[in-house]
Amino acid sequence: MKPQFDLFDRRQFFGVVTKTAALLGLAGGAEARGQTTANPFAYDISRFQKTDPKLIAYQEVTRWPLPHKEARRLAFGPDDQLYVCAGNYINCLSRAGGRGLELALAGPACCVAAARDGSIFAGLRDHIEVFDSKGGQVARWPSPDAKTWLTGLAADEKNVFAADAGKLVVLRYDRSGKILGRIGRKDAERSVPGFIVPSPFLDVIIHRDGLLRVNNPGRHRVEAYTFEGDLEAAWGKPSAAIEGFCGCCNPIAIAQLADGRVVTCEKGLPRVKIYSAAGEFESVVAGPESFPENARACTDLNDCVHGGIDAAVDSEGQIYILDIVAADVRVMKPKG
Amino acid sequence: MNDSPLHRALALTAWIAGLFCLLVCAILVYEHFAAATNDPWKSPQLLALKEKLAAEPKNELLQQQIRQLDLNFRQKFRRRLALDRTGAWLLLGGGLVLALAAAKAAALKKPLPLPQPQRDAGQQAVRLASRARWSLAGVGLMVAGSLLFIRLGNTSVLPANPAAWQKLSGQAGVQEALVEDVPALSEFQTNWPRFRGWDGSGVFTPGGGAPAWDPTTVPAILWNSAIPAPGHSSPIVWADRVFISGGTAARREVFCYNTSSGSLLWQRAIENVPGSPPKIPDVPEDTGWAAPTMATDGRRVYAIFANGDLGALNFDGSVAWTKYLGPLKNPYGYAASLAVWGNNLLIQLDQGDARAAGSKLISLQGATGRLLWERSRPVPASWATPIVIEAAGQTQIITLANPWVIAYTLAGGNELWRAQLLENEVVPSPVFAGGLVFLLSPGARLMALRPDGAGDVTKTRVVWTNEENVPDIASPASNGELVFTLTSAGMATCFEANDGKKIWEKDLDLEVQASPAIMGGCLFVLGEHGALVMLQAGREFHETGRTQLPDKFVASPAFANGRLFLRGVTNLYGLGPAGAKLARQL
Amino acid sequence: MLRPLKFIGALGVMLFVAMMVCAEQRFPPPDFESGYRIPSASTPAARQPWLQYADAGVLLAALGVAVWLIYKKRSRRGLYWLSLFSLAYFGFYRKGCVCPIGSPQNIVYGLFNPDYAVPVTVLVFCFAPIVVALFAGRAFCAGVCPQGALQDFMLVKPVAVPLWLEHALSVIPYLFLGAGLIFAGTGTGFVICRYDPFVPFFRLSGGMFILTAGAVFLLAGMFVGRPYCRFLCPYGGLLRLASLASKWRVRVTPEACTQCRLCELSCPFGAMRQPAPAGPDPEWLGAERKRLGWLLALLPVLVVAGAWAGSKLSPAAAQLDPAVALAERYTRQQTHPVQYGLMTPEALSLQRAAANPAEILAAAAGLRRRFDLACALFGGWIGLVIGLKLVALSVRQNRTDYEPDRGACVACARCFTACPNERVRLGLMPAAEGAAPL
Amino acid sequence: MRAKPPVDAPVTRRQFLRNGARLMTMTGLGVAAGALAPRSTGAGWVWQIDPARCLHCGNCATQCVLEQSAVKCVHAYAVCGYCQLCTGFFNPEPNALTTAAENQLCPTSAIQRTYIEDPYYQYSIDEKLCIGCAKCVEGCERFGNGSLFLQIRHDRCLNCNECAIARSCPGAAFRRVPVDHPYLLKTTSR
Repeated sequence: MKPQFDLFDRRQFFGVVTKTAALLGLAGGAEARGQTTANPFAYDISRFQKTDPKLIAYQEVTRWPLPHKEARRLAFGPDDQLYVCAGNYINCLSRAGGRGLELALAGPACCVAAARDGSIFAGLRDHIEVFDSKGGQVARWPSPDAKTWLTGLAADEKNVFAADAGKLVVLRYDRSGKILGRIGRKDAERSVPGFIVPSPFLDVIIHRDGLLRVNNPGRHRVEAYTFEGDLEAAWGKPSAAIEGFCGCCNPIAIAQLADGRVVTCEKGLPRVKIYSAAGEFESVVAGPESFPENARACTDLNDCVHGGIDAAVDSEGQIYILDIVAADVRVMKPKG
Repeated sequence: MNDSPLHRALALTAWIAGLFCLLVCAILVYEHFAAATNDPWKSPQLLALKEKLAAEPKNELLQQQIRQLDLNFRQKFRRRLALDRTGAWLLLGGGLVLALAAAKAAALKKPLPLPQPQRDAGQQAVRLASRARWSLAGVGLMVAGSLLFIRLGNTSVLPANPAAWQKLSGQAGVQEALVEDVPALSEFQTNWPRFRGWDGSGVFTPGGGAPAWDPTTVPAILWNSAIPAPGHSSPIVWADRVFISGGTAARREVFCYNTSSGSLLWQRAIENVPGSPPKIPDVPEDTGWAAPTMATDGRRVYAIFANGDLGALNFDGSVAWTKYLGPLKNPYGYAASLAVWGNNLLIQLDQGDARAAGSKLISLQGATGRLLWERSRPVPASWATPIVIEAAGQTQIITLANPWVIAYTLAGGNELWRAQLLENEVVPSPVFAGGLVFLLSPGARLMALRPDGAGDVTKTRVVWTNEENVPDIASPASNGELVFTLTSAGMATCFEANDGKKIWEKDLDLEVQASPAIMGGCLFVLGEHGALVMLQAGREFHETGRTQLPDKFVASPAFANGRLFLRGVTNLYGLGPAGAKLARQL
Repeated sequence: MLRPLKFIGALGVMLFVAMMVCAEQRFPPPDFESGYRIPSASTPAARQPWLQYADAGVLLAALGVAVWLIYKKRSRRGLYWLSLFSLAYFGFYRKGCVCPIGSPQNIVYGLFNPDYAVPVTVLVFCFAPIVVALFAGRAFCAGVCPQGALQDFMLVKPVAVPLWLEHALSVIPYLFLGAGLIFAGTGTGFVICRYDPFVPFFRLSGGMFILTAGAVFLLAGMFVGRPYCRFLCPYGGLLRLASLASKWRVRVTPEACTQCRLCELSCPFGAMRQPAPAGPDPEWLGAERKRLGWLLALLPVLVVAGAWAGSKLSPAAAQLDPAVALAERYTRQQTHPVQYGLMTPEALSLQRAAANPAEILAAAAGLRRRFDLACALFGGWIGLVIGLKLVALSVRQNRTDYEPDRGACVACARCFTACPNERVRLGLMPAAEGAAPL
Repeated sequence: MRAKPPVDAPVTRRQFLRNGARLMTMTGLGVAAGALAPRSTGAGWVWQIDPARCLHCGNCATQCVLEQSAVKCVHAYAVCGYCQLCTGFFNPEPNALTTAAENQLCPTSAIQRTYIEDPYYQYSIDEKLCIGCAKCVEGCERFGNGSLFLQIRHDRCLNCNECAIARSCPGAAFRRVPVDHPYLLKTTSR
């Protein structure tokens, strides 16, 4: 027989087989073991998660846990009483975190404001309940709309302003619960662009310059309105960089310092910053590195809707930051 | 022998096919490893360019480059996928040809069998066997060797003995995660943690600090609050809170009220339960979605609904966990209430007909909702609530269904004994008093059973049976000395507990759905149309009081810290001795 | 394989629910003025359930046909086509899943995991071939198993594996089976499916490693008949046992064997056995008896030793379980931190562990306890298998005719036509005096 | 010709043993089947991802036995904010809000961005292109409502007995679900 046609010279054949096998085996083995050293699909914002220490103007004094889960907002009332919405309760805390009055509500407490005279306005999902300083219920204002979704409250002697994230409007009530006006609805001839609120974070404060400040997350801006609803000014730009507002919809909460500067809170990259009244970025109160749980809330557990932070300022200019996920309040005071 | 042209041809084909396969393989393998740089998300160039763009965002040229490159890479990627697919098919074809041709070729050259003269078979067999044994030993050693190698290859840093786990898990520890502290039994007894009280017998014995109750004072309504959602479940009470469940096809909720003021503290919907189908099965109106009574272990409250959603809520109304146990096949809708004992949550999920064998009893860990054990039951759908009793030195779970009364151990859910005593649709729940289990076969007979048997005790453990005015809905109540039953037509009957002799009977002319309850020597009977009748729980009939409430009542009463809680169809009522009103106003 | 993650599961669900409790939190989308209607996500249905019953039906039918072909028709050709059909249907159409080879794992997983209800079809796929084997031998291997068909098809030029080696290697399937079952029982995973070398071919895609293994098996299979079936397939092992007790058996010759020994070489799978002398031969007898005694005594020793050694395996074996592996990684991380890449699975799982170590460790602890038991059983099983095989090898067989070994024979029907009597029966050969006994 | 008689006895004994073994095995199988059959569901199971536990690690793109993973990104439109700047669509620092390659997050540009009305945009997934890498999921959930999430698409999934991705899932997010509701979708509250 002719050797070249003897197709099964076993020795040589097995030689070939084993060689190829070994080769592929090595390759495959490497792949099979392959611990992923790098994730090619990583969503990389690591460079924004560190804050330049030079920019940080505040330091943490203390922090204390909240009496209830599912915190949402906090606000300062007269004589530095801190009011916190958590679960179905509104707790009145001293500046040291000591527990005072507790209001139990029928539903989740979404936002709270306290006027000078001590009366407390509690925002439930779709209506406002008014309590006196002892916690006795005074009134329950009717729900303005089925879609209403109150997420921010502010009150002065005459007015109560309620940020309605569901109807994309800030409601202006008088103290008797009558609706005086609707501020910020999209309106071409008044050149009001309208709020864009993809997730339930619309906040309102009464600035000492007599104008309202409302955050417009979808446009990454803070907007200033008169009580009558004219848009006076707006500032802010989208950017993950420290001077801008990150992600799709920030800031989520605002507060003001004694001198009129504005404190802004962001989620996603949880950070609290200070802007001048005119809107120039000034300094950082706390950067993403100080909110690990919160940052994780937006990755591990599905909904950044549930992440997020809120801030309030006491008479001494200390900033109280509510971390919704860590369920604690951090007290920040200016450095030096 | 010389080579036939056919064989040459076949051999040649085989060779070619073989080479072809190798070639394709080579290409695929190459592509596979080339992919590391050819996929859009892995290419270093693209990443570099993007970095650069971040540096100088206005650079048109860069943008152009990126777009071009990105396009190329994505095209390459698609091409590779296409290639892999075609490659696979080509390989398949090649392999096919190779196998066929080679096999044929080999067949052509197959040597004819030509048997050699056989050597001594016996010798051969023996030699073979010994060789085989040795090589087997070899294999054994190799296996052992490789296992040893593997073992040495992966060392473990986890401790071997369970004790060491404790300090390993930094905080409170693993065991805590498994079993948590539970309130003392006395705490359960002073509250009303489940359907018909802590042991399900419908008896409340004041004590443990709970204010006493003078059986002669007719209770007055201290407060009433609207119930936002319908449901037949009875109230349960823990400390200063009353819980009820309510539900509609749209949403199923739990409501928490304050015991002293009756104000609604919170309400929470049980929804988005993992695995629970969005489409809700229908349930007959007169049962509704929230017929099963809730239960609490003093740490959480538990509620189950007719669609099989089970939820555990913390006392502040936040959700601890939820679980979907459905679909529950039940002609009238699922209605058996939850039972708790320690931190075990017991659920009697009887459903379908006996053949379907969908029925089971499950025990969940209260803290986590983890399934502790599950026992399938040979019974059709039933509506009776299980009770947990301490008897014959064991903690037993007594379950009723047609036809079996079955007792399980609390610990492992192992069956202790069973008795074939029940027929029809089993609604009334059993009670345990004075060492006997009293149970009703609806409309047929009242029985007392000694819960100390094993195996089938149908013949051996039934102490007595009585067939006089047997209820079909309301469960019996017993203080250990006497047993009281109440028919839907309002016929109240009193039996001797130890021999079942009837002592007295009286027609209260009421329609009754709620089960009676005993408190402080007084039997409370709640009529469907709002009559609350108080009978002396004694040897002769004596009506100590009667009052009319402005509502319709299906749910059974609940007692705790000196109050009586009634769930009407529209409102929840807190009643107490009239005197207590004053106490409240202070 | 979710069972080990119970606690973590509970945690996950809790957090999930905690997030969902304000399901209202799910925020209403904007109401559009342009009359835009919000679309809903498409959800392509899974494979129709009734098709599974169809699969089971096809399996049963194929088994029936196989038996008929082996015992009635005695037709190699028929079996060949049947196996090609099975290759096409169970292999390339059903992509090798569901297949009996992996099914014992589902059964065991179902027995130890109350949350997993074993589908009826899986029960059928697991039990039907065994029941058939109990009566008619490995008809499944012959004509229904796609893996077997593939190897059989690739068989080009069989070389005889020496019988002693054949015997030695034939225990491996049982060890593989043992491993598969303990990992299924602990809920870790289905290793038998994971390391099935042919399924990737059916899918025309798969990991490089397993594809390579498959290729090696196929190429080896060109010369060593059905290497996987003989030396690895755990289900084959079960069928081997079952067919030892089978009622009917494959016979080479339709009637009396003429001892012509023409069939001797016809079996490519080393299943053909030659006659062994009837009467034990005196000079060996004593020695054999003594040896058998020793081996019988050795059996329990092996089992106990195996169990002891096996229990030592559990720390390593448990690490195949993701939950335990995570606990290990987490604990290591505490002492020797490793920097994992951004958002790599390792890094993310560690984050998860850090969120609630107690749960992770609790899960791992529970699993480790299960593995201690499982591994002890596995070790004992190894001892038992090897011990029994040793005993079996020391029992003298009495065989008068050339006939396939009950266990090893996959009923491929190749040997039939090698027998002159069969050829006569088929009319391929005149009934010459050649057929008369010598 | 060998003498048959001596052989007969053991054969019959073997026969007897065989019958016994067969009987035992049959009963054994019967018992096992009996134990399992009551609980066994005809319908059976399929694999699915629990979006609540997905960690967006990218394994779904690489670990599936299919060349192109059976896992795809799914969009729960009802949860979506229809943002102009969608962090699931744009990379963290887009240099313009256009669909140009340099701004897109998706490596295979499988997300389509279509204008609805000022200022809302619809984002939809082209499943032919999607590789299930979860990059957009991470983007959406980190900043947005988490309306993008991964699901196993059952028109592609082979429903392996052991899911290769499940094995390597760092979040233990895979589980078997009944074949008659094979998806775990994110929804708005009913």
